[in-house]
Parts: sequence; C-alpha cells; structure tokens
Amino acid sequence: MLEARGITKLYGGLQAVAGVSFSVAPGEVLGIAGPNGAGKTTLFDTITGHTIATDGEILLAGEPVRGTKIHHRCRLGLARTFQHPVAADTLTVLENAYLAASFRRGRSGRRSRPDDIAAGRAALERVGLEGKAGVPAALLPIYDRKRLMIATALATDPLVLLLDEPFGGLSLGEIDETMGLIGRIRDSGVAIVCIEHVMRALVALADRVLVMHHGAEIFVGTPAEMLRDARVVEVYLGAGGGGSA
Amino acid sequence: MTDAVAILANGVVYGSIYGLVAIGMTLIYGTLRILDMSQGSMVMVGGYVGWWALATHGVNAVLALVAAFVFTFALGTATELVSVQPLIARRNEVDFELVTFITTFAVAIFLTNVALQHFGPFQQNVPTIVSGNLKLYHGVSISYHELTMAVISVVLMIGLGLFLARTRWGLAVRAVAQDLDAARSLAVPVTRLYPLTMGLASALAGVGGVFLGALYFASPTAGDLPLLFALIVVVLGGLGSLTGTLYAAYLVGMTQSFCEVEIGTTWTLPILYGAILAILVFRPYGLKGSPSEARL
Amino acid sequence: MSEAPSGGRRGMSRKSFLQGTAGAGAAGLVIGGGIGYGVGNSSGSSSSGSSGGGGGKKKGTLKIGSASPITGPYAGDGQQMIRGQELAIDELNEGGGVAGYQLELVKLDSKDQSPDVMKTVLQNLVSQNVAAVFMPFCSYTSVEFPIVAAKKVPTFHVNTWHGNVDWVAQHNATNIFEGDPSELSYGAGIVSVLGSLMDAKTWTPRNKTTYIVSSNDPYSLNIAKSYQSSITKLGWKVVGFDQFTVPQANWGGVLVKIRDANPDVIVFSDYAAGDEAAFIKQFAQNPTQSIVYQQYAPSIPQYLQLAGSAANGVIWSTVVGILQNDPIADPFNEKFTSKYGASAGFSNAGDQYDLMKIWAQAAGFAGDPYNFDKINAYIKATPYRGVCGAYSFNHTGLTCIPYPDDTPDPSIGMPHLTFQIQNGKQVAISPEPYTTGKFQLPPWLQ
Amino acid sequence: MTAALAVRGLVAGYDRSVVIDGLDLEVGDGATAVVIGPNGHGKTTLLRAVSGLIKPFRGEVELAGERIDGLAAEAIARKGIVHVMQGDGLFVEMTVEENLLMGAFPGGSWRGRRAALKRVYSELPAVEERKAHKARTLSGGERRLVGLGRGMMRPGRLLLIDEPSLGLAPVAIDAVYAVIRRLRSEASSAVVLIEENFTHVGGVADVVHILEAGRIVRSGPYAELAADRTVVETYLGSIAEVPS
Amino acid sequence: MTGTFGAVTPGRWAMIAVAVALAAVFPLVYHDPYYMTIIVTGEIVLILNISWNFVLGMAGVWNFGQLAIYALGAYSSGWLMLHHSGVPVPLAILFGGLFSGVVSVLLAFPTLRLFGIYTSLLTFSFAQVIQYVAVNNPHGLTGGSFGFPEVPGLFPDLGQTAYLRAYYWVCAGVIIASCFAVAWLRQSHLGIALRSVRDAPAYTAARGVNPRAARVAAFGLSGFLAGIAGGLYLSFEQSFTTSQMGLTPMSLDVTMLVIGGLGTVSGPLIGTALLTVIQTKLINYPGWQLTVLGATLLVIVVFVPGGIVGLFGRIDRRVRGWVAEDADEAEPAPG
Repeated sequence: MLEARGITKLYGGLQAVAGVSFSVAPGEVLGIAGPNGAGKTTLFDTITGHTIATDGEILLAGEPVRGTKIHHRCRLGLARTFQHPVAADTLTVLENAYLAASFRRGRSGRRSRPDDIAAGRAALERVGLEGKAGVPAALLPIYDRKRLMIATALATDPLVLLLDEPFGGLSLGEIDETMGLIGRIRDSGVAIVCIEHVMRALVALADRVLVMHHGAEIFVGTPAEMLRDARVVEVYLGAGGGGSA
Repeated sequence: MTDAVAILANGVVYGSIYGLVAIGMTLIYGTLRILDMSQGSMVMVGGYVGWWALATHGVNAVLALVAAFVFTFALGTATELVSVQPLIARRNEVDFELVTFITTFAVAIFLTNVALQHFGPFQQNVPTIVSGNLKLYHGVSISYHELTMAVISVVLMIGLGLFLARTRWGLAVRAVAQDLDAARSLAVPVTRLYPLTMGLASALAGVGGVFLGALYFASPTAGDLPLLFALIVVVLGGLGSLTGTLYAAYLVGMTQSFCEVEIGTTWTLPILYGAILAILVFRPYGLKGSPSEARL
Repeated sequence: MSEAPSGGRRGMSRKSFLQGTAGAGAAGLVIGGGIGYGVGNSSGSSSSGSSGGGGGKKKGTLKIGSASPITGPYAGDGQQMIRGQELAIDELNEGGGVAGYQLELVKLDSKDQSPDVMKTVLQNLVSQNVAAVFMPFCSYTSVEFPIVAAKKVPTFHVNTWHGNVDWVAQHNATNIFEGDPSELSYGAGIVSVLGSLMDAKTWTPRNKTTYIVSSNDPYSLNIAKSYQSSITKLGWKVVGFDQFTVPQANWGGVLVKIRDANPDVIVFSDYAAGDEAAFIKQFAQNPTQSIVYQQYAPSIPQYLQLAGSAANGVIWSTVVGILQNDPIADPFNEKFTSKYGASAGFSNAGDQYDLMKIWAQAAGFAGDPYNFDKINAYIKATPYRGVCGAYSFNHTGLTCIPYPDDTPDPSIGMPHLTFQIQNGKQVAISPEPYTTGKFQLPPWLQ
Repeated sequence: MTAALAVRGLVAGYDRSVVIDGLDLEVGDGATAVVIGPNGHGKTTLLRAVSGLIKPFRGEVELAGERIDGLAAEAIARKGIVHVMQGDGLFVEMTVEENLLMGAFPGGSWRGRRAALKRVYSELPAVEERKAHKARTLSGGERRLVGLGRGMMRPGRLLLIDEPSLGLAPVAIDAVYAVIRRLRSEASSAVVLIEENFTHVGGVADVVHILEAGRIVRSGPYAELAADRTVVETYLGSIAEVPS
Repeated sequence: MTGTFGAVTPGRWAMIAVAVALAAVFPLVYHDPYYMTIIVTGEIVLILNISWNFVLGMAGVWNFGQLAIYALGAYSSGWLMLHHSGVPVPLAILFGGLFSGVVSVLLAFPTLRLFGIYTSLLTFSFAQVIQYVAVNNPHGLTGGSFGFPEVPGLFPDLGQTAYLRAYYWVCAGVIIASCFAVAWLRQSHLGIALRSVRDAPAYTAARGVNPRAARVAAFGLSGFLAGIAGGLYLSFEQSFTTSQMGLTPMSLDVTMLVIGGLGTVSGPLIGTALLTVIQTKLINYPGWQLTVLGATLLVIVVFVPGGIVGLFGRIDRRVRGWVAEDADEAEPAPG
C-alpha cells in the first residue's frame, strides 16, 4: 500500500535519513524502532511532506507522491499522528474531527456538512471520544488528545496510518487500550506504520519491525528476529552488551 | 564628480545617523528577539536631554552625552520592566516577538505623548557637539559634528561587538538569546539581563538622539522618522547582525543620498520600503528562518 | 468508556448553570446600543444649560468654539492661535464681556485636520451652541463647512487656501470668513518684492535663475507654481524644482543640486518651521550666491531659535502678519509677551486676536450673540483695522484682500508683509507704509 | 547527615498537565543516582523542576538541607546545581570556548575562568581541538562533550545530567560515559543522571530509580534491579532480556 | 452531547434580535448630530476592525497592511465616483471592496511565505509604500495629504439629520451583515479550517487542509470588507486623507482589537465601542487621548492576553472545564 524507496534526507552535511526503504500492506503493522535521534520522525516527515526528502521515492497505492503538498498527500490517504499530542486547541473535539472528515479520501462531489459531521462523529466513536464531542481540544487531558489525534487521522479515511509514538506519556492501562485500538484499526484494513519506544507494545503489535540507527536501516524483520539480531542488540545495549543482566 | 563626492558625503552622514539609531534595535533583536519599537522614542528623549543640558544649562558636550546615556538607560530599563518582563515567563504561550513588538510600540506612543504634554509641541534646538566644517572637494563639505557622528557610530558598533564577544556579560547576553533555559541554568540572571540589555540599547539610541538633535531638533515626534529608517536598516542588515547593520546603515544612507539627487526626495522612503518589500517577497529565506517553517 | 455524560446530580446542576450563563454572553451584542448609552450620557452633561435652540437664555457665559491643532504636526501653530484667542477673550471679559455675556473658550483639538476629525469637532462645537467658531486651520476639502454653514454660526479660519474660499462662494455661505488672503497671492508677491529690490539696485541677479523647493502638499505646490509662472513671465529661468514630504530634516541631496545650479533666488514654499530652519542651517554651511526666500515659517518664533545666526539674511513673507512699530500692534505685542513670557510671533496669534475682536464688535453691535444673520452681515460690511492690518470681507468668498497685490489702498487691504531677518531681528522691508527697515544683502552675498 | 538532594511529594508539569506526580527522591552526598524510565514519563521534567526551569506545582526540593523549590533557575544554579540539559543546550551561534566560558559565568575572576578552561581542556582534549568552532558545526558526540565540559567549568554540589547517550553513536556514547565516570570519581558532587534504559549506566550508578508515570516505582542498586526480570520486562520491554 | 457548532440558543437569538431592533430604532429617537457623527464614524471604524480582526485574529496572520488596503478601497471607489459619475455610488463602494479584496489577495501570497515578525514587517512595509505613494499624489489620483477631492456620497440630497440617520443605517446594516457573516464563517468549513491552521499549522495540513488556500481566502474576504469600509468612509466624510493610514490610526485600531479580544465575533464590537467612548470622553484633554491609549494597550496586552472577550471566555471556559470534570467523574475509572 505504501512503499518507500531509498528515502534520504540531508540537513547540511548531516544525514538524518540515509536511504531507508520499506513497504507496508493493508492490514499490516510495520513497527519502526531505534534510539532517540535515529531519524524516525524525520522519515515520517518526508513521507507526509512536512519535509522534502533529498532523495528517494514514495509510492502510495502504486502512485508516486513525492513532490506533492502535505494536504494533498492526506487527501490521497496518508494520515499521521505526531509525537506531541497536537490538535486545534480552540476547536471542539467534534470540530476537529469534522474538519478532518471533510477532507476524507474519496469523498465525492459537493461538500455535505451533515455527512462530514457524521463521518467525524464515527471517527470519534472509534476511539471512544464521542462523549467529549463538545469539549474544546485545549481542555483535554493527554490521553484524550492522543486519541483525538488518532480519531482525526481516521476521519480522513486513510489507506496508510503513520503513528509517531502513540504510547508515549501514557499509563500502562492506557497503553493497553491504545494497543487494542490500533489492533482494531489494523483489522479494518488500514496499513499502519508505527514508531514506538515501548518495545513491549511494538513486539505485540508489529508484523514486521524496521530498526533505524543514525538515519540508516539496520534491521528489517519480525519482532522475534529483531530480538535476536546482533546489530539491534548492539545499538540498544552498547558494544560490550553494557553490563547487562 | 562634485555630485558624486557630495552624494558620498551625504550618504556617510545619513548612514551614521541610521547606524546610531539602528544599533540599539539590532542589539535588542539580536539578543532578546524583540523588535523594540520604543527605540525611536529613546532618540527623542536623548534629544531632549541634550537640549536640556546643552541649551538650557550650558554643560559641556561630554557631560550632556553622559546625561543622555544615563537617563535613557534608566528609561530603557523601565521600558523593559513594563513591556517585556511580564511576558518572559509566558514566552512559550504567547507569540513573544509579535507581542513585544506591540507592547514596545505602546510604550513609544506613551512616551511621545508624555513628551508632548511636558515640553509642548515645539521643536527645540540642540547645539552641535563640535562646530566647524571639513571642506572636501569643490565646495562639498561635511561638518565636524557629522563626522563625529560617523566615527562614534562605527566605534560604538565595534565596541559593542567586542563587548559581546569578549566580556562575560557580553557572552551572557548572546547566550540568553540563543537558549534562554540553558543560560538560566548556568546562573545567568535573565531577569536582570533583559532590562540591562534594553537599557544599554536605549542608552545608545539616547546618545544618538543628542547628535541627531542638532540636525533634526528635539521634538515629541523627533523619533518617528529615525525609527522608520532604523526599521529599514535593521531588516536589511539581517535582523540582529551587528556588521550587517553597519553595512545596511551606510547602504541605506547612500541610497537615500542618491535618490535625493537623482530621483527626488519624496521618493526616498517609498523606494527604501519598496526595497524591503522586494527582499521579503523574493528572498524570504535569504534573511533568516528555515523554509520548512516558512512553507506552512 | 462512557457514552454521554451520565448526568450525576452535580453535573446536571453545573450544566444548567452553564446554560443559564450562556445567555449572558449575548449581552455583548447589545454593546451596539451601548455606544449610544455611553455617548448619550455625556451629551446630556456637556450640552447642559444651552440645549434649547436659541440658547444662552441665562445671561452669564457664552461659549466660543476653538478648533485648533493642539496635537499633531501643526501643534506649534496651534499654541500661538489659542494664545491669541485667549488674550482677546481676556480683554473682552475684563471690559465687561460681549452683549452682557462673559466669554468662555471651548478648545478642541483639530489634530491634522483630517475630515473625520474636523467633522466631529465642529459637530461638537455646534452642539454646544457656541456663538462663534474659530478654526484657524480647516480641511482643504471643506468637508466640514456644511456643518457651520447650516447653522450660520460666525466661523473664522486662516487656512490660506483658495479651495475653501471657492466653497464659500459656490455655496453662497454667509458666515465662513477667511481672515487672510488665499495662498495664490504669495507667488506674485514674491516676484514684486524681487522686482523692487532690482529696481532699487540693492541687489542684481547674475543670470536670472531661480530654484524652487516645495513640499508635496497642494498648498506649497500652489504657491510654488504661482511663483513659477509669475517669474518665468519675466524671462527668468527655473533651474530646479524639488518636492519633499514633511517632515524633512535632511537637506543634503537638495543642497547638492542647489549648489550645482547656484541660482540667483531660492524660493521655499513650505511652512513647517523645523524643516525650513534645518534647511537654512545646512545651507549656511556652504551657501550659494543666492537670495533665500522662505515662506511664512520664519514667522513662528521657534524658527529663529532653531536656525540661529544661519537665518540672518533670509527673506520671507506672510499674507497675514502682525505689524511692527504700529500703534495698534505694539500694545498687543507687549500684552502677549507679558502674559505668556514669549513673543507673539508674526501671524497666528495676531490674526486670531483680531478675528475674535471682529466677532465681538459685530456681536456687540447686534446686541444678541445668537443673531447670526445680523452678526455675519455686520462683519461682511465693516472693515476692521487690527494688529495685522485691515480686514475687509466685502467681496466674493468672504476673504481678505491682499495689499498691495490686489488693492493699492492699505486701509482696506491686508498687507502682504515681507520681512528680512537681520542680526536675529525681523525687519519688515515691504510694503510701505508698514516697513521698519531696508533690505540688506545677506551675509553670504556681501 | 543531610542528603545532597531531597525531593518530597513533587508535583510538576506544563500548563495544565501534570507529568511528575508526587515524586520522592533522595540522593546522598557524593552519590550517583540514576533515574531510568520510558520516554514521556517525566524524567526530564524532574530535572527541570529540580533546577528551577519549571516551577513545581507542589512539593519540596532541598539542596543540602536548604529549600530551593520556588526559587528562580538562576538562583538555584548559583547555589551549586549544574544542569547538563537534554540536547546539550549549547549556544549554537557561539564558539566552543565561549560556550565553556559561559559554564563559569557565576565565577568571579577572569583568571579563575581561564584556569577552569585549562582544566576542562586537559580533561577533554577533543574539545580543545574544536574550541574555535561554532557549536552549530559540531557532531552530536562533540556537542555532548562540550555540554559536559561546560558543566565542569565550575564546582557544583549537584550535577544533573539528562540522557547523555541520547542520539549518539555507540562509540560516542562510550566516550561520553568515560568522561562521566571520571567526573564522578574526581568530583565530590552528587550526581543525578537520567537514562531511558539500563544499557550504559552499569559502572556509574550507586543507586537506580525507576520512574514511571511521574513517580519512582522501584529503587535499588543497579545489580539488583537489572537482575530483576519483572522490572526489566515491565518497564524496559523484552529487548533487554535478550543478552541474558 | 450536542454537535457544538456554536449553536445559538433561542435565548441568545432573542437577545440578538432585541439588540438589532434597538440599534435600528436608535437614530429615530436620538438625533444629536455630534454624537451621531461620532457613532457613524465609529461604525465605519468598526467595519474596518471587523475586517482586520478576521485576518489578524481568526486567521492568525499579523497583517499590518490593513489600513493601506482600506485606503485603496477609498481611493478606488472615489476614483469611480469622481471620474465616472454615471456609476451609482453603491456600486462604486462595492468596486472599492472588490479592488481591495484583489490587492489583499495579491498581498497574501508573499506574506504567507513568511512567518513571525517577517509577516508584520512585510505588510508594514507594504502599508508604508502605499502611504508614501499616496502622499506623493501621482497623477492627482489621491489628493495627497490634503485629501481626496469632495465626492457626492451616497445621499447627496439629504439634510443633516436624515443624512446621518441614513449613514447610520447603512453602516449598521453592513456591520450586522458582516457580524453574522463572520459568526457564520467562524463555524463554516473555511472558518474551522482557518482557526485550525492558526492553532496548529502542521497538524492541520496533515489533515488535508491547504493552509495557504484558506489564508488567501481570509485575506480576500478581509480585504473586501476593508475596502467597503474605505469606500464608506470616503462617501460619508466626502474626503480621505493620507493620515488615515498613519501610525496613530493604526495603533488606535490595533488597540481596539486587542482590547476587545482578537479572533472573536464580539471583540471588535466591544473594543471599538469602548475606545470610541473613551476618546469621546477625553475630547477635552487632547494630549491625554494618546497617552491613555498607549498605556491601555500595554496593560491589556501584558495582563489581559485575550482582551475583554477573552476574559469572559476564560471564566466561561473554567465553568465548562468544571462541567467536563464532572463528566469525567461519571465515567468508569480509567484502567
């Protein structure tokens, strides 16, 4: 569904992303792991258009999207969440969802407000926020903001959902709930790419994992393989295994 | 040939004036990220202090300059305390650059009108600091007063540059601009540094005001035109760069001098603002700021 | 996850409280009416005592309106104007008032005479039922004239702008008087003064060239152009015509061109004291072989103070000026100086003083300061000799006649005075019989 | 004996959100405490609250027995807390040497600062080589070293180090930790060091605290905690178990 | 839970209706020409402020070029009134609006490439250029600093009371229409998109909104209304001087907006009304007007960030948060 080939991003002389390639199919979860600063978020930025990739190709459902604007890519079916739980603070939860839904993929012909609102509401229901439709986003606690961000992404009816650290800052119970949510989204046929530090969640959710380090991919495979991969272990535990237990 | 020399000489004079006024704005923007609209008022106040000291009390020029420095320093500090200090804590919530742009502008409105009430609407003559003329070429001359201005504005810029590069407090001022939190965690007293920096910048404008007073006179609105020109200089100089300001001041001065002779006085300001417009339109990334931020 | 909030007791009460307050927010919209309320209140208080149409029924104080520039670019002129008005009112009140009333000056700020300000200020004065309006400077488009024209309140200005006079003529207004001739007489006046210097052989032009500097407002431009056309008719050459925007303190560029051209005469048609003083200071650093004429800015006391010795030799003129060594003007000058500790300057204080007296005379004659028709008719019909010479409004546009430009009779024409600054003193060099000295070559020409 | 740092019932965060929620922590004189926890659980917030960069909502912070919560960051720094910030907090438009000099800002004399500079250069020759370069042009590892070097410019009672391994290559991490180990053995100050996981802190930590959801949930010596499989599995994910 | 698209309660509608009705009959019972002149002038300023607030507050672009746009509306409509007297005056004003709208859109393109203080500097420079060129009065188009030549205006044949009354109604109509338009736009797709772009630009773009397109539209609409205001000013005052673009009116208008509360529907209303009243009260203390203005602006920006409406809003929000808290409590405990 989404295919990235040789994505490279240079900042001055620094290679933030160095020739990363991957693909993800509908109903699949691709995990992206790597230490802080490995270039994971920059990779997302190049895919969604928040940063222009220096080199590489991005194909969505077989069509190249590189060079188009952020909003255009969204309308093609590429939705993402952000590391920090952003939302339009002065809009209510439903307004946030409505706005996203109004640009949902494949929405045909003239804009119909009732339809868009209904689509927005449906997205809120999927994440369990329908009870807070009228609350301004600024007043939401962190967990709700994270869910709202996922809801607005879902409201755009994406083919591919890019999740940037969906579990960051959540309590254990909330992590479990979010894992359930992501699982349901995957089961609905959306292709998911998920950056995550919480390994437990990643291992449980991902079909395959891509590990990045210094902008380059150092591993692609199943979570089980990842745990046995010497280079991954080295990245995480240091060259000497760092006095591990 | 005579024209060329005259244009050059005038350009130097204008450039020095603009340099004197813009230097403080550059210091403040370069360090605190505040486009201080009250700098024009400091020029105005400096002019009045110069008038008070030189014309009505007959003190010598150096004392008058010191008086202007001290007074505008205090005023600049006070300006910071009311218009910027309360906002520092909210730096991340508010659009700091824009809000301080407005608050310092509010101070400028206030000061101008206080001066109007106190001194009345009239212009006052400020005696020149140094008298006499230097004959240059075929009757083209430049007054020693203006030459002093040129020298002082260059010296001040170099001095300020050295201060910022070599002294502990200079380093601290730069540090605050680049990373406020890191500076605070290194025990830099930010709450004092902000007012001191604005005080210093205002004092420079105030000293400039004494010099300008002899050419422009002291009046409540004497700061308006210098402010409009300083804005041009500061933007052209790349907002916050001292050397850039120096070049820009003389570039603007020369441009103005050229326009006056070759095109017409009335077109100087529109041409200069047009130039700013063109720079911002065609080279928006050429000055500062990364394209990724600007694209949205 | 719950669905809708389940509505616990506290929740319900709070929600209903919220809905209750929502209505209060709408009160914001009533603010439109609020303006009316706010201003309505103040209207009640400020126009108290004189709200009845005829007004002024209890003899006591009579309001006189002054719309003068207190702030803004002309505030310097404004201060002189108000002082002139106040001095006249003080004298009138000391002498028992006008038609039994003591006078009270209501001062409002006409700022930069922009149309909305002028309209508002005049409406305010008219609504206070003032007996006369003094608006020394008014708008150049006359947009506020209908307000006073409709009420026929005697109104005086010295805007020196033919456009205002034209309006009065076209609308057959009977109550708006211009207390000086319009600006068009400046151009010819300068030429005739230059001519008399040449006739007297006190000064001889080298090659009959002149350089004109004007600000880009229509007033200065009109003067500059009328001068240009008058002088070119005499075979002179205009070697430069520069415009600038007020305020202008840097004369370097203009002086470069002037020094290149080295004209016989430099004519400056703007009127801002600071700008002209800055010019002459910068000119004096390296003067050319030229007579320098500056329009009425040197009449403002600040000009001399700002320009200092650089001003010696400058000639200037005003179509309305306080006379020197004059039996009527001298007492005024003394009183003014003793009251304000500063000299009256040469025009605005004097003309406002005169115009106030003119009105008082007419109102006294009419007996009722609200008998506007009678007052206006009297003013129009009766010449008056004041500190600035003779005022007579008895012709089209209700404006003064310049002497000697348009009339050879000094008893009905307002002298178009030309002065020269000599050793820091103002010396009237034209026209007779008002002169106090003779033209001298400027220091740089000697 | 009073602890070098004592934190009691600390509640802190940003705007409306509470990140640190009732945290208690004590660090003995000269001891090195390592706080470990997943991203977003308040490690950095803890340090920022201690050093005064954010004002705690509630709770007490004591430095050697003296209350410092509520003081401004610059006052706290003056009392002897040296905070090596996450992402270095370097002044990017200033040279390396200028950055280092800023580390000794409160120190009085010019001579004293020169001496401190010399000491740091002798400890970190790699930094001296780059002293005339703008901080912006340094590699991540070099930046980290400059950040540490800046922290060494004046004597402190308490050193706060925020994720020194963040985003660095293993080689660079080793170099950084070598410096930290040396610092710890030479200086008498107490240290609070923050890391996301156990990997590098083995030779450094006297005691390890595990932070989750704004609270310390486990404390103990490194060996004990690292050996405890439930700790490892719950908080650090299963990857840490691989080498065992 | 309701849909919360700013649904207006019946009570609120009733209050609005009463306010509109009161505003409509006001000039029938109140004639004082002085205060009517002030009110009509205030109305025109209010229209300008509503337009400025749209781009400044709602779209969050710090545009300081609005007064120049306003002036261009006045000059372009005046040009039609003066030189093509066959064109009905309302059409000329409409033309001024359209002209300003187009210029505003053109200004938007370079402006929106910038951010922060550069946005302000660019628009400010634009305003300066327009002002100085207008002062220079090229080809006699603007009348320079002395003002645009007298134009007939909308109601050349009415007497004073009727004239003021007629303008009052025309302006009130424009205000009410634009208030409703703004209130509607706020909740419209464009308005929601604009506010979202203002709050979180990168996020909003990632949800399919084209931030540039939305903001260009805001510039266009705002410019159109500003042009109408300019045309109305010219036709009511029968002149327009370049000082209308100066720093003093600019600071006055910004103060009105900031005091009222940026980005709200009622903010410009409250701010304009309040400052107009203050100015009127201070008319006998000329120097104090601007001194007070500067001080007020400073205090409001520093201490009351949301303006007066924001102050009410904060209280309201606190109450709403309070209710939301209850809703939380009603839920099963998380985890």
